[in-house]
Amino acid sequence: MTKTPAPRQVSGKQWRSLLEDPDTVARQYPVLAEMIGHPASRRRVLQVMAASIALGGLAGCDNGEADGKLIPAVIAAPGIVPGRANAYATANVVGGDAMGITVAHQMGRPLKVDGNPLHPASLGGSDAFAQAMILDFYDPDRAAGIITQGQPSDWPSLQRVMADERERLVRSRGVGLRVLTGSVVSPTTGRTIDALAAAYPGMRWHQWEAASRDTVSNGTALAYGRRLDVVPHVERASVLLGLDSDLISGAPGHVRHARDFAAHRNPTRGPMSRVYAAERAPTLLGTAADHRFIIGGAEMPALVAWLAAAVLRGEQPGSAPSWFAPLVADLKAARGGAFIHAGPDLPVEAQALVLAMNEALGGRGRTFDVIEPVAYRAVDFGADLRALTDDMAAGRVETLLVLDTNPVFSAPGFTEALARVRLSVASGPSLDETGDAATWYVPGAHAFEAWSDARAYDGTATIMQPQAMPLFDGMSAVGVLSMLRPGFEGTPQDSLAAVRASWTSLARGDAWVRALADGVVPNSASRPAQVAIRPEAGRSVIPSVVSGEALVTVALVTRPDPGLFDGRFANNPWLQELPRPLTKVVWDNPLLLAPGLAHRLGLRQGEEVEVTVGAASARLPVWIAPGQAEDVAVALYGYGRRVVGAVGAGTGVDVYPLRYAAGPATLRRTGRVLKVATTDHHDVLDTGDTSDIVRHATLADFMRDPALLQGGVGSPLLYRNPPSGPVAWGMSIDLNSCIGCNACVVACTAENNVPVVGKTAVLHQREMHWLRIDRYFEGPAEKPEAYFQPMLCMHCEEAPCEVVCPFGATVHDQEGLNVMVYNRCGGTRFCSNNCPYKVRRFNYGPYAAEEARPVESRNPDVTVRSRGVMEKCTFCVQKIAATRIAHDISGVAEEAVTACQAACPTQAFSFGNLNEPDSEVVRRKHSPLNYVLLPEQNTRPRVTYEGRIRNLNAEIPA
Amino acid sequence: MIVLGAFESEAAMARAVARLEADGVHGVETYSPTSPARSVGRLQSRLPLVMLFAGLVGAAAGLLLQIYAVTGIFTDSLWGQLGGGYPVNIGGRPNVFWPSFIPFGFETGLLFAMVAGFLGFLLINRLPRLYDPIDESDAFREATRSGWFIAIRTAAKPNHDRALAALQASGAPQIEEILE
Amino acid sequence: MSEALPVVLPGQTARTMTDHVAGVALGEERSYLWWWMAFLPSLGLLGLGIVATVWLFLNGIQIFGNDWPNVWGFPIFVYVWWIGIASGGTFISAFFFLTRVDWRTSINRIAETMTLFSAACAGIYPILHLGRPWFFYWLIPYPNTMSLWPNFKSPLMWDFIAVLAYIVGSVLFWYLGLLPDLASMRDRTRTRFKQVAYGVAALGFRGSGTEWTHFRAVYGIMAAIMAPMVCSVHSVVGLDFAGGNMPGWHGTDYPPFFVFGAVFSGFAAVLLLIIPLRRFWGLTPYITERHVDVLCKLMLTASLCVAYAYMMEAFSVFYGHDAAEITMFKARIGGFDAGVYWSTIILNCVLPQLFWFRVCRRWVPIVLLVGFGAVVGMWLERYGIVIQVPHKTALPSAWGVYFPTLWDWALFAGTCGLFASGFLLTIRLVPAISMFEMRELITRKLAR
Amino acid sequence: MAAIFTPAANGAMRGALLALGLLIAALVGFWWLWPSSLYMRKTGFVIEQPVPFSHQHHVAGLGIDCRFCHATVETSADAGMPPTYTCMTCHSQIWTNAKLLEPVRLSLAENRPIVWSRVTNLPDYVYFNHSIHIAKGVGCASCHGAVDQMPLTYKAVKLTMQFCLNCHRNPGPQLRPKSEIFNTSWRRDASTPSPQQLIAFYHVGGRNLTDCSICHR
Repeated sequence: MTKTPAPRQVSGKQWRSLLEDPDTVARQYPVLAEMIGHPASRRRVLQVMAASIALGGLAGCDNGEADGKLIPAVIAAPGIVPGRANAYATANVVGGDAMGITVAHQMGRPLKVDGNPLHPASLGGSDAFAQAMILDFYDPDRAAGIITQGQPSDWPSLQRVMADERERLVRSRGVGLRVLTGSVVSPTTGRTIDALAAAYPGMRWHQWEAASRDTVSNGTALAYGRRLDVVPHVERASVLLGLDSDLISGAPGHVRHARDFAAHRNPTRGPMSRVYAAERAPTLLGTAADHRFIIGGAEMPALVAWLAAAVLRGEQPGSAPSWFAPLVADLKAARGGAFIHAGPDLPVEAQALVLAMNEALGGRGRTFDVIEPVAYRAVDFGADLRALTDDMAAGRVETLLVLDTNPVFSAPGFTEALARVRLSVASGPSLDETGDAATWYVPGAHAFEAWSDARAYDGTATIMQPQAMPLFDGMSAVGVLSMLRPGFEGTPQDSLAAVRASWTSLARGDAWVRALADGVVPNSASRPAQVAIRPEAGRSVIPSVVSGEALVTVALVTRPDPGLFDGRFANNPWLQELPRPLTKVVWDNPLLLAPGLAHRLGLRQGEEVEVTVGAASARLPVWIAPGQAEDVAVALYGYGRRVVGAVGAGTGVDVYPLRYAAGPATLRRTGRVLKVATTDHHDVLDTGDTSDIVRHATLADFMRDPALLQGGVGSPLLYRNPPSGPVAWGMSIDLNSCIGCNACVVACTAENNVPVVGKTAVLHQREMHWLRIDRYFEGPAEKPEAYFQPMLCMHCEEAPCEVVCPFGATVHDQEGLNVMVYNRCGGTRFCSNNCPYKVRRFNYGPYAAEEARPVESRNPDVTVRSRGVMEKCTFCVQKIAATRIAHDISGVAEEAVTACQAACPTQAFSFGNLNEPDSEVVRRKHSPLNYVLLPEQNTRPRVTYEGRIRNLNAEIPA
Repeated sequence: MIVLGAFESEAAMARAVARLEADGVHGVETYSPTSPARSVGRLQSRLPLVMLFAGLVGAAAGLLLQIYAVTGIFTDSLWGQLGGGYPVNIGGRPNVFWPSFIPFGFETGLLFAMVAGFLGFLLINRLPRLYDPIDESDAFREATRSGWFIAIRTAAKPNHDRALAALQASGAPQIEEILE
Repeated sequence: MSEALPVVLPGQTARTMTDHVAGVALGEERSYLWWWMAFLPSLGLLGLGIVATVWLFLNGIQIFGNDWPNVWGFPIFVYVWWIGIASGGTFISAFFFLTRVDWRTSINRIAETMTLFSAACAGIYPILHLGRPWFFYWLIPYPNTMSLWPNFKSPLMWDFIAVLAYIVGSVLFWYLGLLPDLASMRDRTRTRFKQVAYGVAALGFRGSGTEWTHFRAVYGIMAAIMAPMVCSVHSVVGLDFAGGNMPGWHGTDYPPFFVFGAVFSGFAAVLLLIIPLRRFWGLTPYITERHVDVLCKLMLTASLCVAYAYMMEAFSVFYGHDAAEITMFKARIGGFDAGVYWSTIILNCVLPQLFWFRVCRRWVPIVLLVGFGAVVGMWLERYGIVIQVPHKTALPSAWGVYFPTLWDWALFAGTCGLFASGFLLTIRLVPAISMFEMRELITRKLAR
Repeated sequence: MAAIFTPAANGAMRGALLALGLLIAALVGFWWLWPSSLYMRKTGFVIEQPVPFSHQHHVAGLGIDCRFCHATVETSADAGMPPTYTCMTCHSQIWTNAKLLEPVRLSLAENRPIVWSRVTNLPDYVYFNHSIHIAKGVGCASCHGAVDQMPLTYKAVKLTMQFCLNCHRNPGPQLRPKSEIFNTSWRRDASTPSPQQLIAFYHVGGRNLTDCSICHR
């Protein structure tokens, strides 16, 4: 056993999961009886009985379908060439945050979403929600049709009701009419609602967003006198402080901020920024920060007050922690380049203090700007809805129109108020709680099915062009609103006409077509607002939060679920099965507790607790989240939806009631243990003494010895036969830029038809993601450092998996790809055993065949794997083949962009031809931070990593 | 025609065989429940050689098959069906990776030897021969349990009589004649 | 001191032996109650195995407990366990034929028959564990319309030809050794049907001088071939694991380590079979205390070899300083299923030390206990190798746990049923002891 | 009692063994050769189509080029089937009342596509690209046979993997000059450039064409 010179010990042990005692593993793991085979549904059993045992074996490789059909068009659609893809720009609006995207089409079907490089909120990057739009569009559960009182109805009867409703409204001049929408960032929709308000003076327009950022917008109102939007320029921030900040995970424009944030995280590519984070529970910014301080639930207001005192008035508070003074000194030293970002969980007064501090640190115009709100009508969503529910409860509302929002599920007290409304019409892409409770449900158009427009976080406008005819004849928002307009004759208003009307500036020449093609209306970004900070902003006092006295009470923090947002994506299988960035939990929303707190309460992973806040209570399993404050419990809302499609039914627990109850939360054990599915398997994972899996060092050490992280490539080999093709594909992953946002995981699943397996199979440890983001902790469980490492097939030149496959189903091609030939695979699975990185996944069951998605939503360029076949990352071989063929036909340069590289907001992945000396991937592979994972396995992988560097502040004690 | 002599013990049979060989009688065959101490006429079985040869052929066939599979000689074979394989880069190992070809060749060698041994045994003894004229004698039923017999097969009548006489001279207790 | 125990009890002659042994096979025993009490339950288990196989074909291997990273679960480690028992049987019938020991003669056929049916069970598993079992024939190297050949560099390809050659070899070796006995049965039985049946099976063997000469030569060479074949087959099964680079598997000690384990479980299995058989069919005069005594000593030797192998495995882990292997080994001996490792050590290394004492070798309950312990011990050792080692691989993010499902157990029970029913049926229809070799032993060696 | 078996038993036993041997040989032979049989590869017999289109008439008779109907053969992986509109360019003028062309007229009138049956088909896991083959000098006839002699279209070549591999291993002899790609009756003769010249002209090679990732993904 020859051993390469072990890389020097970097630092302490790395560990991954906190399940100490073995019997929890046995209990947590499904009991033997329940695992009796695959619980075949009745339909499946009937289907199987009919099918004879596959005699395919006799026919050898099949001779192609006997009954294959060729169906040409009647009249060929212009521009559509079968087999070639074309892309159209549009935008993805989630909770009032718009991001420009391009959608790739094949044969007229939208198949793949990617960021729009020309759009300021994307610059080519994307997030998990944008990547998963495809399955929301093709969701078979959207086929609800017009529904009234739970019974299917039809268009004429809806027209009759609408007709006499219009007369009533014209007579009463709109008294009693209320329109409730989500956050409207679309000028066209806003103008249409205003036109309706003009026709009916009595009408009121309300807006409701469950994951609203009211505290932030109210903070700007308190600080500047009126509601404004703050636009951070993170690329100019040399010192950044995040307070419970979701700057790179959920804030408007978080994809762009992630790109700017990562631009200064790699010391080999420019001066390194320094990032501090003070937070009660782990966030993506906190994990990527150089210094991360855990602040108790009650201490956060005090911290903000101390900071304001120190920054604005130079006072040095007595009882501040040891790291406080160096932090303030660093902020002041970086005047003009310092920026503080506060997340939406901080109270309004804290937001105002932070704005004042940013102004005091000279950031205005440099590290951030203040602009007029991009929303058509910026409101305080909570207050706006309370006003509506009060009107409804008092019976002042006759007619209610609800568009693209789900208050029955996510708003307090709305269901009771809705009962007192005479006629309510709800419209949305899929039937949800509100659509079910309303008297009428009208299927709404998905973002791909109607014309609209949207303004991004910095005001840049995008014309949203439809990608396909409505699949389930959904109506656009403009169309639904037009049904109530006095002059309505029977056909809903065409959304295209409405959008063109509101963008008359684009009428000249090809401006309209140019705006559609680029996905950006030229120079539509908002100018900075000329408004000064009010002096009393710096003097606002944060009301002290009543801290839990008894041991068992904790401060409950409710946050949107990283996968389901506010619950609208509950029926999206890709997002349901996406391992959450830090907990790696799927299909569930357990209550997150700190290790110390869980230990004191004697709670173990997966045990059920009853959380009561005021009158509301909920029972949900516990999950231990290292690095969380001791007196804080985090509940993720968005789960527990009652009216949802087959995928989302029965997943998770609804915690919205807890969100709106006041007071501290009390936990009580119920004694039951629930099974929480996670892709981070149940075992105490200690990587032994060396930590060369994720190599990291401090900037000071790195400056002193740049070859600190490199380590060997493996011992010399007896047989060395590297691939000799004209092109050599390779990849370098920068661990400094990876923030663990999972956009690449969904992109890979979408591009390569990777099946979703469901909660039971994940509990059996049979998830199928080709690309997984491994998360390692280092240090004590209470305050660990966390590291992310994307793990995909390394395409080793000395591939241990190829040698052992008896069928010869996985071989190396001469361009360096480890090719997995699915049709030759017999399923011995020795290749997965022999892969040291364990990146091969096996179809234990017919997962692709049993997936709840139509065949049209699959990528036709990639084989859909049957049961019993191994699959793995192929470096997007279909894209490589396309560029190879283009090169061979017309001499175009042979460059391919993998799905993960295209989706990554921070360009952590760089993929390219190693024979091209000046390509980005070769430059990164020659960086001093470059290292090979598991060199002692001697596999010569084509994927290498750049080690993580932390820019530590010398004064702060470790 | 067959002359069949039954003996009580192996020693008696062995003495009779020696005397018959001394008299130069041909077509002598012994039948015994266990393998006799000395075979008639010092017969040396050539089957081990056959097995050795088959084993070597098998091993060679195994090795050549594996080389044929990865080098693709006869690629454009006339009949199209016999096309060999083609070079494939597996784990960076060379195509004709002889260390990994040894186990397959070794096993095919052993397999061919075993099969050749069994089939050779059947062919040399002209088995399966369910019926043989010698079965007609009832006493012969003891040959596979505890009887010791000598049988002299002759084609022509005179030889038959001379064989009968020689057998009586050798002191066989019971003698039978089988004339098909 | 062991010469005191006779190989064949005095007073037995070739004739009495032939009549008794042939009689058992011809149904002349007083009662076959125990045989039916054993045969019917094993048919039941076989039925359960068939149900499990059909359900497996319909649903794929998701019904098993395999997951990621434990992609090989029950099917592979039970396959190794079965081929281990088979190799032990061949070891006795082929290896000890070459060493001309006298005690081998009476237990040779029982060992050969055990080999046949355990090899059959072992042969089924590599097909059933495949993801797409209907493409199993792609492993056969034949020129096809795709010009595709199997990958001969893969240990599983060696495994395919090794098990195929082993099964064909065992069948031929067993059947050749059976021909003379079938001839005796043909001539001894009176009922017409049995005469025709045994007659056809005996292929007309009459015991002529030339036939015996060729038989002696071929049987000797076949035994000489089967001895290295059994070692190579089980080494190739060991290479299934050692051929890869999984920390904990890729050690050069695995091939011999597997052969030691196979021999150990083979001797134990033969012991477990001959002790009840000699009592129920009154074969004590031919399978005497001497045989049990010798087999116990052989088990003791094999146990010491296996103990050496475990020691070497533990030593090479810590000597090698490979962090992943040390973590894996610590988890094996201290993890949540460390009971498997320690029970393996006790059953395979500690318990057989009882056989140092003659009184233990003579006391049947102790022998049965240690024998059964050895078989179960080897089952657990294979579980440890195939399932516990992949728990902790080189990369910590790929660590996992494994739990067998009911269908794993059902298929395992099915193969036990197949073995038991096959073995019982064969020793009922075919003489359990090879009569012609016993005759030779009695008449020539013991001069009775 | 007489011998157990009659003399005839020997012949019967040997016959039985021979029969068993032949049966096994027949089974293995069938299983081995069936996948490459013409019937199983659907080669050489006509497949039912909604309209009995005759290539012979249109290509040999009228001299219409392949690309008139299969328009995207040079630009995309899929050769493309003619939309009803292409057929109706002529058939709106001639044979306007032929009963045979009823489905074509109906398709244009009711805007319902014609559902043709696939004749030359590859399994789904094979990604064949027409454009690269046309660009590298492989003629239509090499794989589709002499289409211009076909009154009713049938699959002319078995298209087993071996057929593709024999060409991918040694492309030279199969290539044809640029002008003859769409000429279905072209034969290689003395004046044809040598395989080496053609390979140089088309820049074939420099890439191992027997990699699995060339056709499978």
